[in-house]
Amino acid sequence: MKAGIVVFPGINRERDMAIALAQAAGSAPRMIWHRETDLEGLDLVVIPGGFSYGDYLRCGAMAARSPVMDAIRAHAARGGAVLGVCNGFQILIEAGLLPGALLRNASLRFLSCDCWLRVERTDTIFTDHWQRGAVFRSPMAHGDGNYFADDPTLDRLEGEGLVAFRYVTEQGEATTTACRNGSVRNIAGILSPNRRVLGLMPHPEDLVDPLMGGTDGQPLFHGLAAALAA
Amino acid sequence: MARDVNASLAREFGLSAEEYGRVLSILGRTPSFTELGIFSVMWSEHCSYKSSRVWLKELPTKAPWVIHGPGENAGVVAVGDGLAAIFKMESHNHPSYIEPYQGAATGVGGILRDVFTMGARPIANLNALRFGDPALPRTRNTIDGVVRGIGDYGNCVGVPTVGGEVNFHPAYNGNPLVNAMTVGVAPANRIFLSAAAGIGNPVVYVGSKTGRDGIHGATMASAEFAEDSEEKRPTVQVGDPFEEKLLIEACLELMATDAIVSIQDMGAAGLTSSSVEMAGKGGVGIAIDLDRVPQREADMTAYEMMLSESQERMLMVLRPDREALARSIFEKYELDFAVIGTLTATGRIVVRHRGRVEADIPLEPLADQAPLYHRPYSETPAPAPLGAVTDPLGVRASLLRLIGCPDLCSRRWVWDQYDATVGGQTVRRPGSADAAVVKLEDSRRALALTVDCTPRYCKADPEAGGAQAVAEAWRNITATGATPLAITDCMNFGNPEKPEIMGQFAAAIRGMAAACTALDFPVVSGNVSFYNETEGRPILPAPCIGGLGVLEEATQAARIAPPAGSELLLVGAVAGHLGQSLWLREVAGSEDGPPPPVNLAAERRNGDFVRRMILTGKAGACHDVADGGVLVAVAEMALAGSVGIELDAPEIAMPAHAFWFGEDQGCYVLAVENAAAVLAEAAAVSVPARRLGRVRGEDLKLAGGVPISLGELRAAHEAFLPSLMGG
Amino acid sequence: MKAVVSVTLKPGVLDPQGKAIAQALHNLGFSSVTDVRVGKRITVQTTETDPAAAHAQAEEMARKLLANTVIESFQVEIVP
Amino acid sequence: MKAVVSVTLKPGVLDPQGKAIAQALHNLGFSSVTDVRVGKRITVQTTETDPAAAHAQAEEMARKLLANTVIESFQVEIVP
Ligand SMILES: Nc1ncnc2c1ncn2[C@@H]1O[C@H](COP(=O)(O)OP(=O)(O)O)[C@@H](O)[C@H]1O
Ligand SMILES: [Mg+2]
Repeated sequence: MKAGIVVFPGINRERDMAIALAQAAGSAPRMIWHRETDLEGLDLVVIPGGFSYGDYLRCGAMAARSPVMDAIRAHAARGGAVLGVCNGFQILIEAGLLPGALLRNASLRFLSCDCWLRVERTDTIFTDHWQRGAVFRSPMAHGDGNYFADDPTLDRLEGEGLVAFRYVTEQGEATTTACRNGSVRNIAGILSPNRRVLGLMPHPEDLVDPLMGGTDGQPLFHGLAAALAA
Repeated sequence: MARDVNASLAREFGLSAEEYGRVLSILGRTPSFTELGIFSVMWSEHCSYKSSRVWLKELPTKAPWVIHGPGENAGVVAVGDGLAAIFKMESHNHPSYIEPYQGAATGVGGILRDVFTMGARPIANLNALRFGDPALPRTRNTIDGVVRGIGDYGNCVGVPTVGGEVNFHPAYNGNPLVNAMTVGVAPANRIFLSAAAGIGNPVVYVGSKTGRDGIHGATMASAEFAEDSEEKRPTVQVGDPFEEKLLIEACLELMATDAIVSIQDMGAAGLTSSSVEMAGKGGVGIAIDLDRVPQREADMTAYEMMLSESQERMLMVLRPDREALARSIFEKYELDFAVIGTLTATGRIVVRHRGRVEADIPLEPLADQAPLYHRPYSETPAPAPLGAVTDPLGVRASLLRLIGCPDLCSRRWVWDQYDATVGGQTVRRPGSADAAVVKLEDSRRALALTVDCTPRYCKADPEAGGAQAVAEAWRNITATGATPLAITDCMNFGNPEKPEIMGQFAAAIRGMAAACTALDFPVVSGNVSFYNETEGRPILPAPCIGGLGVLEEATQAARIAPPAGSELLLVGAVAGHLGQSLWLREVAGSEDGPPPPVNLAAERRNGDFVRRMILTGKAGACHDVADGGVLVAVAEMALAGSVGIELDAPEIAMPAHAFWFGEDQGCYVLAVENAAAVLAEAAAVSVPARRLGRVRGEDLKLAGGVPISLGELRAAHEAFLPSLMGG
Repeated sequence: MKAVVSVTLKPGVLDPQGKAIAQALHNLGFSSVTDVRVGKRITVQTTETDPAAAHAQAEEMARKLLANTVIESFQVEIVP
Repeated sequence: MKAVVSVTLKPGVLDPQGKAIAQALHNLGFSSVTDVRVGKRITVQTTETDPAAAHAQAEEMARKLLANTVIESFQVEIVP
C-alpha cells in the first residue's frame, strides 16, 4: 500500500498516523505538504487530525479550499481511497467530499477521552478486518465533533448503508450518554457512496500499540494495508 | 506618550529612587523615555530576580546527567540514547487573574517557546493550578477560563497535556496560580543557546507581528494588585496557538541546518529582554532598527515596540551566509522574517527608530549593576503541636467525604478537556499512574513527569513544605518505576518586601535544597513569582516542583490499578500524622498543627526499594500515599482498577482515623503477587512494610465495617467538578 | 470600504452555544429571554471603492469561505 | 422583541482568526482585502415589549455575560 499523509499548516496528528500506517504497511507513508498537488501513485490519501489553520472560522474550512483539495477530489473521483480523521473528517466535509456538518460538541467543551465505536458494516476496505457489529475502543479529542445533517441526508446515509461507525456503550448500545459530543444518531464516521472515502472523528491511530494502552485501532490499518496491497 | 523623564516617572515605572540614581550614573545623563522603559523592565522583579537571587544560589544544580542548569531558557538533562530532556515551569498568575482564558493560554505558549528555543520538540505539557473558594462565582469563571485556555492552546499546537494538579483555598480568591510546564526532547549534542556571537551577524526577528500587547507585563507581574488594577491593565496579550505551531515546525526545520548561531524566545519584556540577554551573554553589542520590526499597528513608538509582549515571536542570530535559507523556511510556513539588526563590537544596545537613536545603553552595567536585594526576613514561627483529635464521623463516612472534597475529587472534568494522546507516545495518561509517562520516539525509553506542591504544609512550615514538595515529586516519579533525574520549580509567593514572606521564601529554599541534595534531584530551571497578594492578603506559599525521571524500558511503567488477586502492602512508616492533613480540614474542620515531617533518608531508602520491586516485576501496581493518607490511596487504586479491595484490621497503637488518614511521608501502597517474598526483601534493607489487604470482590471493605460499593465510591469521587462547573 | 458579513445558523440547525447562553442568562435573572442564537460578525476591510463591487465581492467571499451554506446563511452590509 | 448584540474585539487586541481568514481570502484571490476582524453576533429574543427597556436589558446582558469587556466591546440594536 502506498499511503500519503497530507499536512496542512496546523495539522498535528500526522506523526501518530504515520506510526499506525507504517506499522500496518511495513513502510513509512509519504508526507505531503499542502502546497504539493501531485498525488500520483498513491493508493491511500490520509488527512490526519489537528487544527488546520488553527480551526479558525470553522474547523477545516480554510484547508478545504486549498489547492491540494482539487487533487484529493480527483483522486477520490478515480476511486482512490481517502481517509479523514478528526480534523481530516472536518476538512472532507467542508470540501463537500462527505455530507453534513460538524458542529461544536453539545457540551461546548473539548472532549478528550476514550469512546466505544460499533462497526456498522464490514464490506469496505476500511472495516473488513472487524466482525460486523464489533465494538472497539478509541481515543477521541475534539471540540467540534457533533455530527449534523438534515433528515433527508441522514435517511439517505442510513438507507445506502454509509454510516461506518457509531458511538456506543462498551456493550454496544447506541445510547445518548455513549455519544458525548451530541452527534445525531450517534454517528461517528461516514462513507462516500462508493465507500472509498471514510471520515471519522475518533482516533484509532492512537491505539495501535500496547504502550498506547491497547491495539483496538489496528484493524482499520491492517484492513487498508491488505485491501490496498499492490 | 513621551513624558518628562525624572525620578517620579521612574517611580511609576517601578524603579526606586536608589535604582533610578543608578540608571543616571550608568548613562551619565537623563535616560530617554524608551531607555527608562528598558531599565524598568530589565530591573523588574520578574526579569532581574532581585529579591530571590541570593537565595536561589543555595539550590543544588549539578549532577553528572545535568547538561545545562539554571541560566538558560530551560534546564537540560541527559536521558540516555543520546537524547536530552529540556524542561521548565513558569507562572502566569497575574495575567490569568485579569483574563483567565488568554492568561492561561499565553502561559502555555510562553513556556513552550522557552523549550523549543533550545532545539527541543515539545513532547508534553503539565500544569499546576490553585484556585480560590469554589463557592464563589468568580472562582468558577477563573477555572473555566484557565482550563479552556490551557486546553485550547496545548491541543491546537499538538503537544499532549499529560499531567498537573489542582487545589482550592480561599487564600487564592484574588490570586489564582497558573503554572505551566513544558518538556521537550532533542539530541543531546544539538542544544541551542542564547549567547550571541559573531560581530556583524544579522539579528533576525521571526513569528508574529508586534502590537501594543501587554506593555509592561513584566512590571505588572512585579507589583501587588490593588483594587483598581482591573481598570489599569495593559492591553491583554492574546495567544495564537496556530502561529506557535508554525513557529515550532519552522524553528525545528531551521535547527536541523547549521544556520543558527543563537536563538532566544521573546518572553517577558519582549524585544528588550531577548536582545539584551542575547548580546549580554555573548559579550557583544547589538544594534536594532525598529523600522524593520514587523508591526501590527500603525504609529508604534520605540518604547511600545521595545516593551511589547506580543506572543509567538523569536529572535535569532544567523550565520550571514544562511540568511536566504532561513528566510525560505519561514516563508514556507507563511511567518514573518525580518533582519532587524546586527551584532556590534560596541558592548552597547543601540535602538534606532525613524532615524533617531531612541536608546543607547552599555550592556555590562545594565546586567552587572542590576539591583540585588538581601531583603529582611523573619522566620515563620513553628506551629503549635496538634493535640489528640477525636473522630467525629467514623472512617467510612470520612473516606466518602474526603474522596469527594475539592482537593481530592476526580480531576477528570479538567483532563477530559486536554488532549493527552496526540503524538502517539503517551504511555500513562492522567489518572492512571502517579506520574505521566511519555515514550521517547525511536527509543525504548520513556520520561516520567509530575508537578507537586502542598501549599498548606508550606504555610505552616515552609522549610518542611519545601522539602515535602521535592520529596513528593521524587516519590511520584519513583512510583512509576522511573529514576528521578531533576526538577524545575515555580516559586509562588506574596510580597517579598514583607519580612514574613521573605522568610517563607528563604525557608522553602532551604527545605528544597536539603531534599534535592538527599535525593540527588537537582534544580535545572525555574521561575519566581512574587507579589501574589491582593489588598495585602498573601496566598498560601506554593513552591511548585516539576519533576522528571527516566524509565529505560517504557513497558515497565507501573500503574495505579492493581491486578486482580494481588495483595496490597504498605511500604513506609506510619505514625498517624494528622497535622495539616486534609482529614483534619475536611472532617475535623481545622487547619492546625505542623505538617508531616519528611525523613529524607527514609524517603530515599523506601523509594529505592519500591522502584526495585517495580523494575524486577515483583510489584504489579504502585500508588504513593499523599493527600488524604493511606485509605484514600487504597480507594484511588480500587477506582483506577475498577476492582474491589478487602482491608485487614491493622495492628496499630493509634486511633483508626490516624492510621487511615494521617499524611505520613515516604509511604507507598504496592500490589504484589508474593507478599511474603516482598516483605522479606523489605526487611533485608530495613524498609518498613506491612500487609494491608488484598484485591478481591466488588467493594471496598474495611475489616468490620459496612462495605463501600465501587459505585458509591465513584459517585462520591466524580461528582464535585462536573456539578460545580455544570457538566 | 468596509463590508460586514453576518453569518447565522439556519433555522433548524441546533445551536448548543445559544442554548447555553440562554440558560446562563436565566440564571442571571434575565427571565424574559426566550431564545438566543449565536452567529458571527466578520468585518472585511478592502481597498475596493465602489460600494456595489464591494458588496458583490463580499458575497462571493461569504459563499466561498466565510459561511458554510449547508448550515449557515449570511448577509452582507457595506459601511463606507 | 429581538435584541442583536454585536461583540467585537477592542482595537489593538490581536485577532488571530481574522489574520488567518485574511490570508485565506488572499489565497483565494481576493487581493483587495487588507484586514479582517471576527466578532460575534448574538440574537436575543425576549418577551419584553418596550424597546428602551429591551435595549437597557440587552446592554446589561452584554456587560454581565455576552461580552468579555477586558478585550471586547459591544453594541446593542433592537429589532422589533
Ligand atoms: N526558582 C528558580 N530556581 C532555579 N532557577 C531559576 C529559578 N527561577 C528562575 N531560574 C532560572 O533563571 C533564569 C531566568 O528565568 P526567567 O526569567 O523565568 O527565564 P525566561 O527569560 O526564559 O522567562 C532561567 O534560566 C531559570 O531557569
Ligand atoms: Mg526564555
